[in-house]
Amino acid sequence: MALQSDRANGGSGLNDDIGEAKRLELYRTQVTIREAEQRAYDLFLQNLVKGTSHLSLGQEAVAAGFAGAMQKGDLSFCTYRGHAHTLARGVSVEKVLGELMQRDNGLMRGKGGSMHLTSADHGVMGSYAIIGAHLPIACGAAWRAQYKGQKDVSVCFFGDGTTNIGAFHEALNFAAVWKLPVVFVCENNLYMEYTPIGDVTAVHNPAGDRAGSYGLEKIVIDGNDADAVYRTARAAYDKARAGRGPSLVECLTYRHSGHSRADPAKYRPEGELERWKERDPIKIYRERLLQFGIGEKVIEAIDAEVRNVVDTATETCKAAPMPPMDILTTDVYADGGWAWRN
Amino acid sequence: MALQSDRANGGSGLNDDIGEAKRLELYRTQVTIREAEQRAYDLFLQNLVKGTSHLSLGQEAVAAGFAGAMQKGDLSFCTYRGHAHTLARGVSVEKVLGELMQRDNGLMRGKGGSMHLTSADHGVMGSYAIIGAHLPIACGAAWRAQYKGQKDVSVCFFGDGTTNIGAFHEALNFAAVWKLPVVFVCENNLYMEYTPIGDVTAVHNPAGDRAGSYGLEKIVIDGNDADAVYRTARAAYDKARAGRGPSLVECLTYRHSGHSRADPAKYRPEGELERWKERDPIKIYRERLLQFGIGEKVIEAIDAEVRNVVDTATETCKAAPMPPMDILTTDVYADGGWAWRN
Amino acid sequence: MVEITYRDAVIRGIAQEMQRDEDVVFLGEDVAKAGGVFKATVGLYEQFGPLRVRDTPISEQAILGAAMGAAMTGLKPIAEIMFSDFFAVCFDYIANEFPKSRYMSNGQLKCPLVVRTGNGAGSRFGAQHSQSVENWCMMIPGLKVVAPSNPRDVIGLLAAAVRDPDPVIFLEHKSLYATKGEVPDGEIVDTLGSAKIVRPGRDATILALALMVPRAVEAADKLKAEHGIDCEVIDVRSLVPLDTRTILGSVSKTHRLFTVEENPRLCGWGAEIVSIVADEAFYDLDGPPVRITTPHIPLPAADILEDAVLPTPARIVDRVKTTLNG
Amino acid sequence: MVEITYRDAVIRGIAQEMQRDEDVVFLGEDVAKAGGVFKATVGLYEQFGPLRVRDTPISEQAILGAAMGAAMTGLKPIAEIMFSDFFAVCFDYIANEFPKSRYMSNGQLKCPLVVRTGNGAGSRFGAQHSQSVENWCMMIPGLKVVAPSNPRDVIGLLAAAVRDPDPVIFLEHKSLYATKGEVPDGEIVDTLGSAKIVRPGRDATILALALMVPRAVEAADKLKAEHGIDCEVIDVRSLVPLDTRTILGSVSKTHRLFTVEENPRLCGWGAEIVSIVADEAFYDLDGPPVRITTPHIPLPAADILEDAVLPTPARIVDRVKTTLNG
Ligand SMILES: Cc1ncc(C[n+]2csc(CCOP(=O)(O)OP(=O)(O)O)c2C)c(N)n1
Ligand SMILES: Cc1ncc(C[n+]2csc(CCOP(=O)(O)OP(=O)(O)O)c2C)c(N)n1
Ligand SMILES: [Mg+2]
Ligand SMILES: [Mg+2]
Repeated sequence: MALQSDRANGGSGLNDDIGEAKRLELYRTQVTIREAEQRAYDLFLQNLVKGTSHLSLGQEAVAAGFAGAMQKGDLSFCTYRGHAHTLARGVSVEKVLGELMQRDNGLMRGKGGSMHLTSADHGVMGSYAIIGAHLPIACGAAWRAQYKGQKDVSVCFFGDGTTNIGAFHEALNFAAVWKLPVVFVCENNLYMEYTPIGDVTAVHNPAGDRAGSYGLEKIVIDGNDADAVYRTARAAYDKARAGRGPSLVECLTYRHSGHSRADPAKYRPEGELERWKERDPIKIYRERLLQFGIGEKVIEAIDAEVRNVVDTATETCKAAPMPPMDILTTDVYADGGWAWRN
Repeated sequence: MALQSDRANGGSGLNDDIGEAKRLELYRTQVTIREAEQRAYDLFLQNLVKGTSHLSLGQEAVAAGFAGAMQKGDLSFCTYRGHAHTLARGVSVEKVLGELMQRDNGLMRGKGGSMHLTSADHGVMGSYAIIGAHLPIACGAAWRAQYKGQKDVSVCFFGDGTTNIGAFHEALNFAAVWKLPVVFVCENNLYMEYTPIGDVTAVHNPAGDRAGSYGLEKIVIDGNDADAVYRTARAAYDKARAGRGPSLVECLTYRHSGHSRADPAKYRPEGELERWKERDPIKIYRERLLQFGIGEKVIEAIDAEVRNVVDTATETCKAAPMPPMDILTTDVYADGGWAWRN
Repeated sequence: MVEITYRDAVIRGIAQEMQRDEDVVFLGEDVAKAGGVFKATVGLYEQFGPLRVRDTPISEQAILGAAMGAAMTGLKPIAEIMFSDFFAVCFDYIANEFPKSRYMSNGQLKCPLVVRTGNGAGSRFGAQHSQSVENWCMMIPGLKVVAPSNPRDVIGLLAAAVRDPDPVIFLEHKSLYATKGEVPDGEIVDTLGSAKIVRPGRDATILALALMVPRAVEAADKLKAEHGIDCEVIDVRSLVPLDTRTILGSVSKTHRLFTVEENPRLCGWGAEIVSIVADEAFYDLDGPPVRITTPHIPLPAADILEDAVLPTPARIVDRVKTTLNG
Repeated sequence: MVEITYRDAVIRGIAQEMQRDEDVVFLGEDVAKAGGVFKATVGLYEQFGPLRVRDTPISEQAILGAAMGAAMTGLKPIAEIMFSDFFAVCFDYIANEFPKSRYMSNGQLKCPLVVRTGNGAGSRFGAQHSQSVENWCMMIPGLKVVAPSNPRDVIGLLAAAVRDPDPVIFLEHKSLYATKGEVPDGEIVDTLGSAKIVRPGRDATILALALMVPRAVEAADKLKAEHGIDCEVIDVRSLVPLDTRTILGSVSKTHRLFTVEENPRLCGWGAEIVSIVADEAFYDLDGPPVRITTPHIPLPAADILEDAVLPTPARIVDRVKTTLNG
């Protein structure tokens, strides 16, 4: 799939509008996601991650770039494939793995599970497991910002398959008409669950080719290049903060793993995974760092630190207790309880 | 609102691919709708039409043109604003007025009401009152034709406001991907209920500007010129029957009356109604007939015949009994009854 | 005290809350410039301006989703869904999003919003514009559900709903919009979760909601006058929270229970309350608890047919009388 | 006779009907080439080809709408909605379109289709992928609703559903897919609307559905063995049509009623049946009818929490024992 637009001179950019500190941050975020997701997979194989889980292996650059360009107070709205975006906002690996392992130390103490990671303190306003549902919700958060004159941006992540559901259409039109400070990020990883997106979509770029339906610019970028993602994100946030309305960004990327859990992803044509692995976002970004004169040592130190964080988190989670029974009926209602009668 | 495309040399066409017989039919259909709708309004004022009713005064050319180009066996899917499309398929004025007056001689004996006119025998496969619901349903009927190798086309009518609801998006993508023999007809009458469509829509042509999202051609036509409508319909049906998939047609038109019942339509800017009345489809079509050498006498004879039909139907309906109580619980299930238990 | 319509009570109720709190905003289809299809929001746009009273596209999912996102982040939105039947096109928000996000997030997220809607039959609109959907909402854990029967309750319960920190479904009955009732001057604020004994009695308890309340009262008056049967009529008002205390208290006094429901028969609020009473007050009951409902069919459009399916005072009288007299 | 899984029974049931009737077609997300996310449709694409077994976009409204349009005009579609929770994004078809078009058209339109879906909890998927939504469907007039508890019933009831001329909601329980049971060779066709006494007994009637059936049976065995209480367990199987004859017959014999429901507490099928029994068989009851349900909360994800909320054999035993022993 060729890039159709590379808006901000992203992929190959040698200019240094990003800078070393941000680049190291983007790298660290990607590696953190990679290591944590890989660990989640290992833990799943050990039957320590229960329920389902949807990894973003291979899609790290999207999460890192969009989160990296955010300011404190900006809001993320994620899907079930939300570990990456949650980690990218600075939520600890321990809290995420704890939730996947359904332990009491998890982000939501096991009540939500892997598909619903939420950390309001970090601006992660929930992960939503019904396809499309969070696009209108992100509009609402953006409406609040607009109404109150607050300057935060709401950023909503979803997949290619999501562009075919009704809520996508309603949200995009709504956001455009109300000129809301919301950024819609479509991670086009070529598949819905097991079905190639092209088999079920009337256009080539499921998001990009539909931007015109909402009076928006077509933006399709290399989702495996964190710099390209970061620059695009920055531009979209600037536009939103300036009161110039929403953006719809399609990021071309690929998931290295199956859709969820034990999916062996046999539906993929031979060689596809390998081709995409050559464009592994972390590989690309390592090279970028070297290109910008950041030494191997620095990179390896980050790698080691991250691995250490993930290892420690794993041990903490393994040792963490299961959630206690008394949280079963808490927080159904705002009074803390669940009473539907007197 | 200017025409953006006039695909088939419609509006001003002097060529005679249509012919006298079809032209007289198109005229008769339009006048029948006009007279029947006007009568429905009068009867409403006399409190003889109960519930709600949504007139198509001013929009007759769309109904006449699309129905006029259909073959027997083609299927119509309508909205609550469906009297016009029902009459255009040849359903009797009596059956329609009877249903509006909630009499036993009505199309559905008063069980459905004005918003749900259905005459399966005439190919009117229901009128749907939940915005957008019938677009996917029309896809299903078209799928059946495709699967069975049958040559009928499913034609689905809806308003401008309907283009903003999720089901529109899902149906259009679905129809395009499956290449279904379905024609989507958007009657853009500039308003949803009371709100101008431009206030709530991100693009200028609510349907036309979205065709690209489904890989379809943008088709926006003069909906007040029955010839233009007829020619567009014919082309779309031909395409569908040839297995070349769906079309989305936006017809620019205007309703002379309010949205429903007693709506005085005060939200319309001064002069707008008057300007559109100058482009009254029936006025336009009378001139067209004269232009093609059809005499005043012929026209007046049709007018008189139609008036007579509507008068007679009115009297029959006034004299018709109310529905009997024993139909209350019939036809919930296919066994004719309503038993949910043994 | 002033006599106003149920419709005007909606306007006054919304205005009262918007005046009190700048975070209260209102959105829906044709609600702003046009004042709503039931004219139940006339003047709000003029009074509170285009930033607080907003017309939307025909996009029910966007309406409820936007309300939720705004509620999560600091506003107190009131969203209108024109007809309650349209809950079906945005049911994901009602069933899966509003009521679950607080729980799933272990209390991190909140959802303080109100969904107002025109509910119920009597307008000859047919099967897709006439439904009573209280059970569609009552069955979902995490929602609150109220349905006022008179103008005073409209204002008081609406205020309570707007001030409530949880998602509240507010069911206005279309056939009550034109009815009138007295309301006190000044601010009115009621509490969710309290039923009201609108007519005390000793022989049987009749529970009713919304449009069924005046019908139950009329039936009770007739039952007293013509048959010497003294019924206690309770306006349930709030299905969640449910005032089981008042209901069980009444049954323990009258020993007989009737519910009068407009919704179709299966799995209605009547079934829930009957089950509660049958379980918890079985030995208080002197005879079978009886549900009087609309039959389990789609609603017909014709006036004469529609009038025949909803519970009427005559049907209530008949059913109570026959049941009690054996 | 052969022992197969509930999952394979779904495949065999669909194949049986597709083989019989060319008008039976099947559509859904990831159902064709990939064989379904629960692997409950593996091989159908290969057997019946790309025209009869079709993958769709993520467009639940389009799936159900297309099924309806096809059904109206001559096909007999089976549509899959992957998880029953997603009924909320296409609820208009379930609540307003399928069940009303025949009535509104006074019998002119028909809607012979089946919606299959993965229902129920036990997979640790959390609140939006684990619900039991039988009451979402039972409450809507015009639908039929079935929920098989074992492989044989899967095939037989699916065949009955496909051959039925009305819209049928077919609820497969996700936690049963891997369970096994014996099925006879050859064609299996059951009838809708018949409950099954799976364990006869004299002391109390226990009604259960789907995953709750094996749990109720296990509880009944324990109650007999350990407490000498002899329960009759009925697999309700079909909520609409409802086999009230079998249910009332059992209660008239045992004089006690328990329902075991997976769905949250309010307005469930248990409430409906309890209300029917309380009304029509009040004097047969020797004590309060009791509903054993999941509490009225969203479902938690963690295994340890999820296991604690669904009715278990132990909870059933405990509740029945305490109730009967005073
Ligand atoms: C309304 C709804 N339909 C179907 C599903 C099941 N489902 C979960 S993920 C998924 C695929 C989504 O594809 P895409 O949007 O491309 O996101 P990706 O998983 O590739 O990140 C589907 C169909 C769902 N969760 N919600
Ligand atoms: C889902 C849904 N939302 C809202 C309505 C109420 N409603 C009925 S007609 C209408 C306006 C429709 O506008 P448009 O599609 O332009 O058709 P028109 O009435 O102009 O023919 C609205 C909002 C409805 N029937 N269904
Ligand atoms: Mg994808
Ligand atoms: Mg319109």
